[in-house]
Parts: sequence; structure tokens; C-alpha cells
Amino acid sequence: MSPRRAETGGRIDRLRTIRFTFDDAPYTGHAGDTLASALLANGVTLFGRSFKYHRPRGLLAAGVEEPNALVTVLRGEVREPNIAATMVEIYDGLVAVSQNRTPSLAWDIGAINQLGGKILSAGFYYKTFMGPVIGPMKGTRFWMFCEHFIRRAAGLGKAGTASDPSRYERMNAFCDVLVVGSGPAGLMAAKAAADQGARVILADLEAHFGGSANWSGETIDGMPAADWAQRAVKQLEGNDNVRLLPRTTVWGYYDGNTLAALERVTDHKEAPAKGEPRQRYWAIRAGTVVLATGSFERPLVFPGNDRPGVMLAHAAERYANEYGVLPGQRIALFTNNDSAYRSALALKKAGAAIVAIVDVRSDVSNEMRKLTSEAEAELLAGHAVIATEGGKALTGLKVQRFDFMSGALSGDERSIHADCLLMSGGWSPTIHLASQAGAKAEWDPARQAFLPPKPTQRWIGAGAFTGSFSTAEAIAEGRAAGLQAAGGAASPAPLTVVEAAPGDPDPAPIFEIKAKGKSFVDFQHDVTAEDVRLAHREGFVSVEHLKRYTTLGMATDQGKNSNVPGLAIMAEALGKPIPEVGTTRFRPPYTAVSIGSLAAERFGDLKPERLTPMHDWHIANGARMYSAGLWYRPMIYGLAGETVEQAYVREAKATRESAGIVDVSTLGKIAVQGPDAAEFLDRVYTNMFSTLAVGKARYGLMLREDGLAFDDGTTWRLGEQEFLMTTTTANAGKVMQHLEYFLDVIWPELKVSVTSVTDEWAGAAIGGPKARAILAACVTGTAVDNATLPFMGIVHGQIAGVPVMICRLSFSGEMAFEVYSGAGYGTHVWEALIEAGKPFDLVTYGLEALGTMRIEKGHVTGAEIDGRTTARDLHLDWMLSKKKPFIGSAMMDREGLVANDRLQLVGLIALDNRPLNGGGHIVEELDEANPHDSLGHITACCYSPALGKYIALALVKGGKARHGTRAFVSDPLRNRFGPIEIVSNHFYDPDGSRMHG
Amino acid sequence: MAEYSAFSLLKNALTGNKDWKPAWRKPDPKASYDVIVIGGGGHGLSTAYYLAKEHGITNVAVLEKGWLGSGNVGRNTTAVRSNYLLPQNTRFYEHSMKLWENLSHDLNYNVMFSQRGCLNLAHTPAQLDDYARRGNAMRHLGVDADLMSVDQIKRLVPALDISGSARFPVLGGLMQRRAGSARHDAVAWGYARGADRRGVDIIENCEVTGFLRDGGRITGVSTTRGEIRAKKVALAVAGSTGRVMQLAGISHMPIESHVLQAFVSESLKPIIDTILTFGMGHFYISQSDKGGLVYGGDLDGYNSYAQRGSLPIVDEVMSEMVALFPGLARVRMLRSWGGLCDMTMDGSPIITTGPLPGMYLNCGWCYGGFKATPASGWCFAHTIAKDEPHEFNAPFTLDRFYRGLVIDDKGQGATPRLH
Amino acid sequence: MADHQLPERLSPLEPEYHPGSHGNFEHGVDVILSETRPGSILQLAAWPSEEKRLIEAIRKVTGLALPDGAGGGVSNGGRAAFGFAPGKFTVVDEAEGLAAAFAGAITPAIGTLTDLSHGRTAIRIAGPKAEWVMAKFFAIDFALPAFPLGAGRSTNHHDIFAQIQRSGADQFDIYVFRSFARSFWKALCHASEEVGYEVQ
Amino acid sequence: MLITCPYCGPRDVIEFTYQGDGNRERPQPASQNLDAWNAYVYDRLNPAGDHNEIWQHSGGCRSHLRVVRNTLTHEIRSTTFARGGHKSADNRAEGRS
Repeated sequence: MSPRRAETGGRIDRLRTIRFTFDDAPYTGHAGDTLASALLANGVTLFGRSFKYHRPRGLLAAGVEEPNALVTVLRGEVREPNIAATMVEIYDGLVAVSQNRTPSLAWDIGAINQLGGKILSAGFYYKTFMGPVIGPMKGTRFWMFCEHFIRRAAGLGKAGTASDPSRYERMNAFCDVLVVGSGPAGLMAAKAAADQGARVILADLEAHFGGSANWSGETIDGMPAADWAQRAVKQLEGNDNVRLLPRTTVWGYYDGNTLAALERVTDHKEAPAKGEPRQRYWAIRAGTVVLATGSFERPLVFPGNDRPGVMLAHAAERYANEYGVLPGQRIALFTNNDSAYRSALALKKAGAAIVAIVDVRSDVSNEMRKLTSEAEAELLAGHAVIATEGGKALTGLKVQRFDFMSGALSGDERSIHADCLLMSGGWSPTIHLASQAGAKAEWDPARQAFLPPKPTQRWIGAGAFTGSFSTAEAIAEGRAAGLQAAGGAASPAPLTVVEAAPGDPDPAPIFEIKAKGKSFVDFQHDVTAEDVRLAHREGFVSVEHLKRYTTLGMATDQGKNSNVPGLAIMAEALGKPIPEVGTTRFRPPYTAVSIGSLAAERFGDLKPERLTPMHDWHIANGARMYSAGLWYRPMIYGLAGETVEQAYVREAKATRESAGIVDVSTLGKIAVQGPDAAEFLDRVYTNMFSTLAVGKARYGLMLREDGLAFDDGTTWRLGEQEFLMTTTTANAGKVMQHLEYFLDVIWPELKVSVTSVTDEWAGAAIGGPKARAILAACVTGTAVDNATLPFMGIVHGQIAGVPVMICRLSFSGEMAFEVYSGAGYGTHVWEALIEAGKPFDLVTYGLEALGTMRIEKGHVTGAEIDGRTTARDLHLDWMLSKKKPFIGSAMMDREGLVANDRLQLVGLIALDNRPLNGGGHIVEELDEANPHDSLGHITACCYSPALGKYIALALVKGGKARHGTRAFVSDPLRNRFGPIEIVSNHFYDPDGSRMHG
Repeated sequence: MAEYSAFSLLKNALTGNKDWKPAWRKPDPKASYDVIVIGGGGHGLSTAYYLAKEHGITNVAVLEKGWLGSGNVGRNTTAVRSNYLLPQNTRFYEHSMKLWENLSHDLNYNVMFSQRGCLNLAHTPAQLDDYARRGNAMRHLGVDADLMSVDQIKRLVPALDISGSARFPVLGGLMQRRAGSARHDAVAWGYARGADRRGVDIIENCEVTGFLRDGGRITGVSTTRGEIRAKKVALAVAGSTGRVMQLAGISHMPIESHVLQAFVSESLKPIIDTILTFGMGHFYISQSDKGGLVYGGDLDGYNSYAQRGSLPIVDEVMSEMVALFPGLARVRMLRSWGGLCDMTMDGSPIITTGPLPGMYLNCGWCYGGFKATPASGWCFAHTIAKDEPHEFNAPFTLDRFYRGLVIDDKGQGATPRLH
Repeated sequence: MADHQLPERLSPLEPEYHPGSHGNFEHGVDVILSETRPGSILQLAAWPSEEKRLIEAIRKVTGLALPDGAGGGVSNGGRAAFGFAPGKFTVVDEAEGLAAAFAGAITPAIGTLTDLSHGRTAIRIAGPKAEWVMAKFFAIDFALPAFPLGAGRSTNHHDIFAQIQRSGADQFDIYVFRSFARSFWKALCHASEEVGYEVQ
Repeated sequence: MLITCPYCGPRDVIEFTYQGDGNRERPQPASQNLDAWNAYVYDRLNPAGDHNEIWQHSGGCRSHLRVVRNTLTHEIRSTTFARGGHKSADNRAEGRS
């Protein structure tokens, strides 16, 4: 038997022994143990080091609020830092290590900070480290020098860089009633709601349902409370309409009664089953929420209250009753309220000696006096603990007479030997979720606690959450809440009989004992009562200033232990009641949640891949792909040994000399249908579409409402009331929403429907002098000669037995055709075109060659239509119809949009015959050392096989007037400087003779 | 001798820290001032500070409805940078950067400005070109900028997944080395103390409930602490601009109020030594001196004054985070909060005289307000003192939208949620 | 052209479609995944106030009588129809050529017809854990009372838009954009591993 | 936040795209009143309280909705189709009458 494990008792499985290590030392525990209880059972008292002073710390709590005992759990290379040992269920092979200590927990060099003492007071860093105003350490340098060391000293656990192999998942859930917390109140609420037929979810952050019933030692309905809870759970398990979620922390209460919860599915297992997630993120949309989240016991603030061995009273009770572990053999208690007496008795029953109960109150009730004598303890009423003794474990404490009206200490100090001191500063309801839901907590002077506000969303409170601390009240309120949440009528129920220790729920309003020595308010962050008073002295008196100046409540426990004591000390300093100091609003999360769980199913799969119908063909045929938004598109089809430039030059050259084919399936395609389709397009595009003949296509330009260019593309008239609009790949979704907005909101009278048909069609653009011959060789059912298929004409036919639609339009500047077929036939048609093209030296080309040919032609794309350019800037003013208003027409002529010095589209030729870079700038005077006075920038560039030169498109101030002038490219980022000539953007075949053929 | 120094810390430690003075006084408002600055956030406080320091105007009150610094100066991710695309923005933010670089000395308050750089990751060739355009634009204005290779990035941030197998592999990045982060609250407190020591009255818990007028001219404000008159009334209430302007009878502004969430992880030993942004989404991250990872992403995307975040953005931000750092999946998000952003129609701010006589307006900080704090106050003080803008803020007029002179760094047009 | 002359359509799932049992199937297969490959997927949209005539046209052409109510639908062997937006319906037939059959029935006065037979990929999930797996992706209530038999829903999983019809008590047909289908399929298989799945 | 689409029922906000201030009036297409256009494009009421706004159910039926939502509490007061002819959220089934 380990040193502190009681012979009997607890809800652990003593037949199952579990082996684990902590800081490389092997230990054993039992199934049902947490890391905290198992280590405690093994006699471990030192669990962690504090943040600032690196003081030795033991367990303060037994649950989620533990601020001291933080460990890192290792799974191979994968690290999980900052986990409270109280929340780690042990499993065989568990490896846990302590944190924030060098070299070891017992001997930590960082403890030297304690010598800094009063220099390292709250906010000291704001007052120093500024460094000299002159010299090599001026400016920010001295601070950054100091910061280097400060950063390494700060921080808790160490995160890993090894990728987490775990799976995370999301689950969307809907229910009538979500019950948060499975203590007596929550269990009763769940049962009452389930009995009404409601869909119920019951969630509890602990591994086992039951809450305080698991360790209270009370009797409910004649059976031990823990058994009563188990019976209730069994009943719920049998219901189809109930989902039970143990190990599930409801951490966020969002708008619309949407709650976020984290289920730790396999953290307690050696390994997950196949496909089983480590954690599951529940997004729960609840009709009504029952908040039965219980309450936290508060520490008291007195000198030495952080010494290992000083613990919350209920935590010790829980270690004894739930885990069969005694946190000490000789236990003293220090309290301002009645609940500690019950704890004393429980520990006595578990086998410890209770050496004293120190109560700040002088008038202790007879009931409590009776409990004291049952515990065979000495009662020191009207006393306070003023110091603790010991090193890394408690050896004793000092008490003195205390006047709780004045706070004054008097009389002789008395020493008491004890290896464990339990404290109770009263209880704070766990109102975090209610506060997150959007309302301010209310201070209750009797309970000396913030109670939940009036609901602003659909929730009902029950039990200790509402300030009703007795189990009998919890059961009654839980049942009523469950009924109400399920819409059931209140009905008389057999009274549940609870046998519990008596006690007044109201504590004395004492939070701090002022005596010599460091008294901790925030344990993890080492914020002392003196720090709070210093903040007061310096004017940081509002609760938010207090928090921010001292870091009180900013530790991993988020103030669960420190909030109320901190406020109380500030309130006293200010001479104001606590509610006037304020309480901070709680925000999500209630407890820290893993980032992986929030990424959930998108961990390792951030965005879907969007693939064209010919994707697999491209891969199989050597295409190098790159992503364009979510799409993957071929960049080049490189031959062995080719550079990217060699490949695209070859592809572009071959296209202009014979023919090339490119996958254009990614272009946005929108079916615009209905009697008013033509009228609608006239309003949407700057140019006319109502005049377009059926069977013809037209290039169109759209503006935004503010008059700037938005998107361009061709639109095909397939029927009197049927158009196929194409958009740029990047803007497909935006254009669709733009059209839908105008049809729904602005012009609902128009009979037009728009549908995304991007995925319906596979598109292949085939261009070059031999393109028509290739089509003629494989298209059946239609001729493709100039008469049948003129420029911007559309025909229907078949290729390899598949219906196709062919439009003669050109982006490359060559005689070119876009061939559309049903997406399921895309590869079939593509392969047929390739086959037909073999005798004609057809090449496949990728986006690089596509870009090269468009630069040669001076066509614009997203690099030029960048949301800041106008039609005029891009020399597209010929498309602005004067015959009709269109979206953007009223705004496009405002002074700023027609100014002469705007950036305008031009072409550039590198006069030094060296490559240009996208994003290079243009200057009139070259100054490599101090570049200045940029005229504009390169939007796209390439080597032009057609011109035999390095060329670019650029946006240049007053660019049109600069045609024929010389300037310089100035690209300090890539150290590329050199002369250029500014020319028209139409480099190649400006009159379009090749495409008109 | 400086009030704050290592020596003063030592001296005070010896006397039990009993002699520290309040960082700023808590005066009652006077009946009138030369200038009233509405808004005790970073911008309002720095405006008051520079009015006193640069223009000798010390008969100034800063009115704050709640506690000082309760707005966005205390609810941001503390990035300081001047890596903008458009010259109007770059010049202004670079002026701010220069003020930042000497701010701790200027204020005798350590604002912990740490110039550990800001790296924008690029994931496509086109994006790399975009960043090159931006970096070159900065260089042509004398601002530091460099492109980093994948190898350099890997050395700088070893925890980053730079493998080619990532959904959006990292191809390079744009680095501004002088960028960095600072301690946000310290900026508010430092300016408050600096202004206070120069005679400015900082009045907390004083909510403006209306404007006093003489004819069309604004002559003061009514507040929860009485009427206060002033020759000039300046607004620096970003996040609440719409609400306050409505008190002045101006019902519409080219502004929407949006919520921006931010997040902090539990404290960790150093793992990210720079500010990093993701190019295929909207995500940025740095690590505070205390060790918490500080990160955020996109706006929630709808008008709100609630400071309440929505869940989908939480999920989105975390998804992008672990896409970049798959090793951080087990690190835990500790805290989240929401700040109110004045989103303008082009994503750039407004610092101007007017729009009413006697009024001066500083607003529209979108989510770039923190880094602007020094220059915003500096330029606003100039504008108030001289009744005309400084050249740094001359482009940031209110009428630029209507005249087609927008400063649209992202090219998104009049859709505030996209800036 | 007659249907039999057409080559077989290529499925976008092809390289990732692995018939057989996968995941944690040793404890039983709890969902079955398949691509149903209908020949025709149409979208029909009625002008406001013409909805009844459109519903009647659907009944005439397909024999499917749509129940009243938003998102109402019916699934009948090889054919299915459901509403997915105001005045808008998806109609599916295992055979090709349904567009031609509707050509005369949907006059310009009633509304429009858009053929999406290639543009949407139909994936079926069936089995006792179908609701559980679906809930991993979509924020809608899949419980039978909330999502009755035959009904349709439009929803999305981030970038992936989906129309879903309940075609059985524990069976759903999911229509996704073809270009996203492979990614969605892979994610669906991944999410099904936990319960054990079979691809048919 | 949940928005009750008149067609699809209550759905998570993730399915919707915010389309901004619903109070704005677009001038007649041929209007040359630049002030009116400027007001339409750039000016916002931006109230702290109930706000009339447009949302698109972009991840659902793709309808645009008029939503009255409180910007202080995010409470949604009403939801109707932006396009006439279809009824409000209270009458889902009537969408097809």
C-alpha cells in the first residue's frame, strides 16, 4: 500500500493497478485515479513551480480549477503542455513531466527570482528596461536584449513541433434540453426532462457522472449519494432520447443557444480505436439549457497559503472519499464558513487526525461545535492562520487570535504541527456560462458571492450554480428545471430524503488575513495581496485595470480561485463594497480547449481540393500543378530537364506556330435564364447583351457599384432567354453572389434565374494556326469553317460520340476555340482532341504559357483588375455603353476615378534583355541605394517567344502618355534594376488578324 | 531623475513599495477646457499627450465613459508594422513606427516594443508577386522590407509546416524586420501618465451624452458628470463612432461597427519569435513575453456592438493555425475576446477637421488601430492645434469616398467586412 | 443522339473509390457508402406564383407527387424530387434524358430548367450510423422528425455546398458539386472509419 | 447565432453571408444624383440596437433575407425574404402557396 492510500474507501478499482511515470520516476495507481490522486497516494507533495517566483507548489484543488499542478503529457514526440494533473486520468504507460523548472522540480534555479522580492512587484517591468537614450542600446535594443532572457524565463510548458497524429472531430448536435453538470441537480434535471420525452444531452467535464455526490459522503434516498447517482445514470442510459457525454466540458455559450463542448474521447486510453478521435468538438444547438454547474470553493489569503500541503477543504474531502487518498495524516482546517466542518469529519472518517479547526468567526454554531467534537478536533474560533511552515511540504502553521469585525490579530502566536492545512473561503457559483450568454453577474452579500444574472438566453439554473448549496435544494431545483425546460408542468414528486451534515451556506466576509509574509491571491501568477494594494496605490483600481496591471486572474485557471478574493482586497482598499469594484465578464472558453479540437475535422484538411474533369489526365501526363484558389491547374507540362521558363516558352511558341490546348474548366460558368435575362445582362455588364444574336458570344465587363472594374468574361447566348455567362476563375463565386443580390434585393421584378454550372461543363481551349484543322478532323455534326463558325460564333456537334458546344473565341490571340462538353465526358473529349491534334503538332499548355500569350496580347486578369482600377485605367472604356445605365455607370466618372495621374495599364520591354519580376516597380530615375518615387509596378511578366524579349504588363502613373518613353525597373527586393521601354499593352498582333484569321 | 527606472524600483522596494504615486490623477472635470478629447483609449490619450508635448496645449480633458483603455487598445493582438501597399498608408504607419521606436523613452514607460519582425507568408507565385509589389512599394518610401526564402523561413520559425505537402505550401514571405509587438495596456497607461504629468485631466467614468452647440458650432459636451465646455471637441472613439456621431445629429457615416475576435493560448516556452500571417486565409500569430500565443483572424462579418464573438470564426482561426503549425494541435486556447472595429468603406482611417464646426474626427481604424496609436495622436493633435491636417493624415479625409479618392489597400470596395 | 451511343461518364471519385470494408469494421459495418450515378439531375425553378404549375409538371413527367411544404420531397426507386429553395426543385432520374422529357413541360411562362447531370455528384450514405456521420459535416438536424423521409435540405460544409435528400429511414443522398466530390468523398470515408464502413 | 431562414428553418450563421445595411435605397438606374449614389454606396446607419439588414443564405437556399437584428445583443427580431412574394419565417410552409 502506498503511503497515503487509505485501506478502504474511494471509488477506484483497487484490483486494477496502472503503471505510469512522472518526471521519469515509475509510479502505480488504480483505475479511477487521476494523476493528482495517484501521485498524492504515492506521497508526492511537490507538483509544480509558480510562474514568476518559481515557488514550490502542491495540489490546491482536485478538479478543473487546479492552478499549481500543471504537467506536460507526452505521447511519443507529441507534447500536451499545461494540463492540470487533477484532470489527467491515468492509463498504463502514461508519461507525464513537470514544467517550468530547471533542472528539476525539486531544485529549480528559477527560484532565485524569489530573492527579487519587492523589486519584482506588480507591473515592475513597465518601470524599467527602457535602456539608454543614446548609444548602441538606444531605441528598442536594450529592451529586446532583456526581453530575450525574460521570455525564456517566462512561459509554462513547452509545446512540441512534431505534428500531432491524432484525429479531431466535430459533431453537430440538436436537443431540446442540454444539461450542463451531472451533480444531483443536473442528474435530476436530465431525468425530469427525459421523462417528459424531451431530447436530452447531459454533459459533465468529469469522467464520472455524479458531481459532488461522488464524494460528499451524504445519503440520498437511504443510499450513499454516489450509489444514488449511479442509479440515476443507469436510468438515463436506458433512454433513447438521452445522450450522455462524460469527460465533456461545455466551454462556450454562444448566440442562439449554441453551446460549444469538448469531449475528451480517448485521452484516458492508451491508444484510440481505429478511426476514433482523440477529442470531439460538440456544437450543440439547444432548445433550453439547464445550468447545473455547481460552485468552486475559494481559498483564503494569508501568509504562506501557497505552501505544498495547503489545499482547499473540499478537495481533500474528495481525495479521501472519491480516490481513497489522504492528503495528510495530521490535518488542520482554516475556514470562514461551515462547509469545512463537513470536510473535517469526512477526513476523520477516512482515517486522518484532525488537529484543529481554525475559524475566523468567534460565534460558531452549536451544530458546528458538535461536528468538531465528532471529528475529535480542537476548535479555534475567532482565530486565524498567520503563517505556514515547512519547505517543499507543510510541517506546521501558526495561529493567532483574530477579530473578524476589525481584521485585527492579537494575542500570542501559537504553532500547530500539521502536514496538511485545508482552507475554505466560502463558495462561488460557477456562473461562467451564464455570464458568457450575455448578462452581468449579481453580487449576493449574504452568500458573499456573485450569483447568476437573469437569463438573456434560454437557460434555467439549478443547484449550487444558483447559490443553493445543499443537496436537497439541488435535487428539488434540478427536477423543477428539467421539467420546465422540457415544457412539462410542475407536479408533486416524492420528497427525496437527503441526510447531510448541517451548515449555514453564508460565510463570514473575510477573505484575507493581513500578517507578515507573502499572501497569494493568484497562485499560478504569484499575485499577492500586496500587489493588489500596490495596484490600488497606483490608481489601477477598476477590476480590469487590476487584472491587467497585476495579471491577477490571467493564469490558466482564469481566476476561478482568485477572482473574488482579489476583488475583496481591492474593495477593502477602496473602502467600497465589492460590486462597485465590479466583476469581469466571463468569455469563452470556460476552461482551455485544444486548438486541434477546434480545427476538428479540418485538422490536416483545411480546404477541399477542387479538381477539373481532366485533373487525373494532367497528373498522368506530367503536368506540374499549382493551386489557384481551391482549384488545381496545370502550370506547365515540363519535359525532362526543362526549366519552367523553357517549358512555357516551348508551349507558347508551339501554340502560336501550330496549336495548343489548355484546360479552361475552372472558368466560372453561370446559366442566366428567363424572359428578362437579356435585360438583366444589360444592367450587369457595361456593354450591351440584348443585341447579341442567339448562337453568338460577346466579351463583357462588369463594374462594382462604386464604378471600379469588377470582372470580365465572355457570355454566350444559347437561346432567346438563355445565356451562359463565364467569369474569371477567381471571381466565380463573387459574381454569382453579385447577380443573386441584384435579382433578389434590387430588381425582384426581373424574371431571371441564375445557376452555377461551372461543374457541369468541361472546357478545353484549343488555339493556334492549326486549331481549326484539328477540330475539323474530329468534330462531327457541324462544320467549323469560317462561315459556320465565325469569330464569337457557337456551334453544337460531337467529338468521339459526345455532344459538344464550341465557341470560337480567343484569349491567346490565335485562332482559337473553346470546346465544352458534359464534365463526365471531359477527359474523353480532351483525349480525342489530343489524338486528333497529333498530326498537327498540338501541345498541351499550362497556365504559364496561357499567361505568356495573354501578356503578349495585353489582356487583363485579376492582377490588373485588382479592385483599384477602372475600365479607363485598363483601356476598356470602349466597353462602357453610353446608351444605357449599368451597375457602376453613375459612379465611374467621379473626380478621383478620372484623374490623369492614375495608374494605367502599359506594356514594358526590358531593354537589358534580362527577366523582369512581378511586383517590380517602375521609376524615372534609378537610385539603387535609396529607391524612391515609384511610378507603378509590374503586374505580370514573361519571356515572350513571339517578341523574343522579356516583357511585362504594368500599372504606371499616367501610363498612356508615357508610351515610347524610357524608364527603369526598380526591384530592390530582388536586386533587379535596369532600363525598360514603356509601350502599349498590345504587344502582339494588335489588330487581331491572327484570331480573326 | 526619471520617475521610473531600475533605481527607483530598488528604492521603492526598500520602502515596501509604499511611495508609488498613482499613474494618473483622478480629477473632477473643470467647467471648460481648450480641448476636449472624447475617448480615453490609445488614440485619445496619445492625442492629449501630443497636444501637450508638441503644441503646448495642456488645458485638455480626456473623457472616458468607462475605465481608461477599455476599448481596442486593450483588446488587440499588439502588432506594430508599417507594411502597407498604398503610399498614403505606408507613410502614415511609418511615421508611427518611428514614434514607436522611441516611445518607451519618450513616455518613461516601458511599452515593451519588441521589433521581432512581421512575416507575411506567400503560398502561390501570384501572391509572392503581390508581396513583392508591396515590399518594393515600401522600399521606395524608405521603409524596410525583404523577401524571405522557404529555407530562411524554416530557420526563423522551425515550428512552421513548410513541407511541400501542405495544402497551401509556403513559397516565401515578405518580412518587415522593424515590425514587432508591444504591451498593449502599457501604451494606454504610458500615454495617460505622460499626458497627466503634463497637466491633462483624464476623467474616467464620464460618458458623453450629448453635444453643446452655439448655432452650428460644437462648444462642448454634456456628460454623466455634467456639462463641459471647450473651444474644440475632438472625437477618438473608434468602435463607437457611429453612436457618438448620432449624438451630434449625424446619422450616417461611411463606417460599420464590426466585431474582431482575438485569442490567447496558455503560456508556453518561446516557440514563435516573430509575427506571422497566413496568406491563404486571414490568420496572424505572435507570442507574448509571458508565453501566450496571441492570434486572430477575420472579422465576424456583421454589424455588432456586442463584443461577443461567434463560433464559426473561432473554428476558422484555429483551423488555419494548425494548418500552419500542426504541432500546436494540443496547445490550448485559454481566452478569447471581441473588440469593436470601426470598419470604413476602404479599410483606411479618417483623421480630419469637422465634419461640424468645432469638431475634429479621428475614427475608422478598422483593425489597424493599435499600431497607429502614436501617429494617430500625433497627427490628430496637429490637426486640432493647427486646424488643418498634417501631410501624413491629409489623405485620410471623410469626403474621399464620395470623391473617388479611396485608399483601398485590399481592393475590396465598399464592403467593410472584407477589409 | 440515342443514349446507348454515349461513352460511360467518368466518375470524379474513381481513384478514391475502393469497394469493400474499411475502418473499424471488425465490430460491424455501420454505414454503407456508394455513388449512385443517376443519369439525370435537373434543377427546376418556377417564377413566383408559378410553383404549383411546376409541381404539376414534375408530377406529369416523373409521376412524383411532391408533398406540400418547404423542402418537401419524394423518393421512389429510380426517381426522386425535392424542393431546395423557394420555387426551386431538384429532380433526379437514374436514366439519362430527363431534361429532354421536361423540355416541353417547363414553358418560359412557368420557369426554367437547368441540366446539372454532370455538374453534381450523388453520394449515398446508409446504415444505422448514417445520421451520426452526417452530423460530423453538416449543422442540420438529421433526426427523423426534423428531417422526414423524402425531404430535401440545402446546406454546406465550409466550401462544399450540398443538397441532401433523406431517401430512407437511415439513408441520405448527398448531391455535391462535381469538382468538390472527390474531396468530400475522402472526408466522408475518413469520418466513417470510426463506425466501420463499406463502399459498394 | 442562428438565423431562421423562411425556407430552410433555423440555421447556423456559418451558412449565411452578410450583405450589409438593409436601409439603403438604390437610386433609379438612370439617376445622375451623385449624392444619392454616394449615400447608397458609402453611408451606413450603423445603429446600436435593432438593425435592418440583408443576409444571403448562401450555404442553403441562397435566398436573400431581410433580417432585423439587435447589434447589442444579436437577438433576431424577424426574418423575411428580401424578394417579395414569399412569406416570413413565421409561415415557412406558405413559401410555396
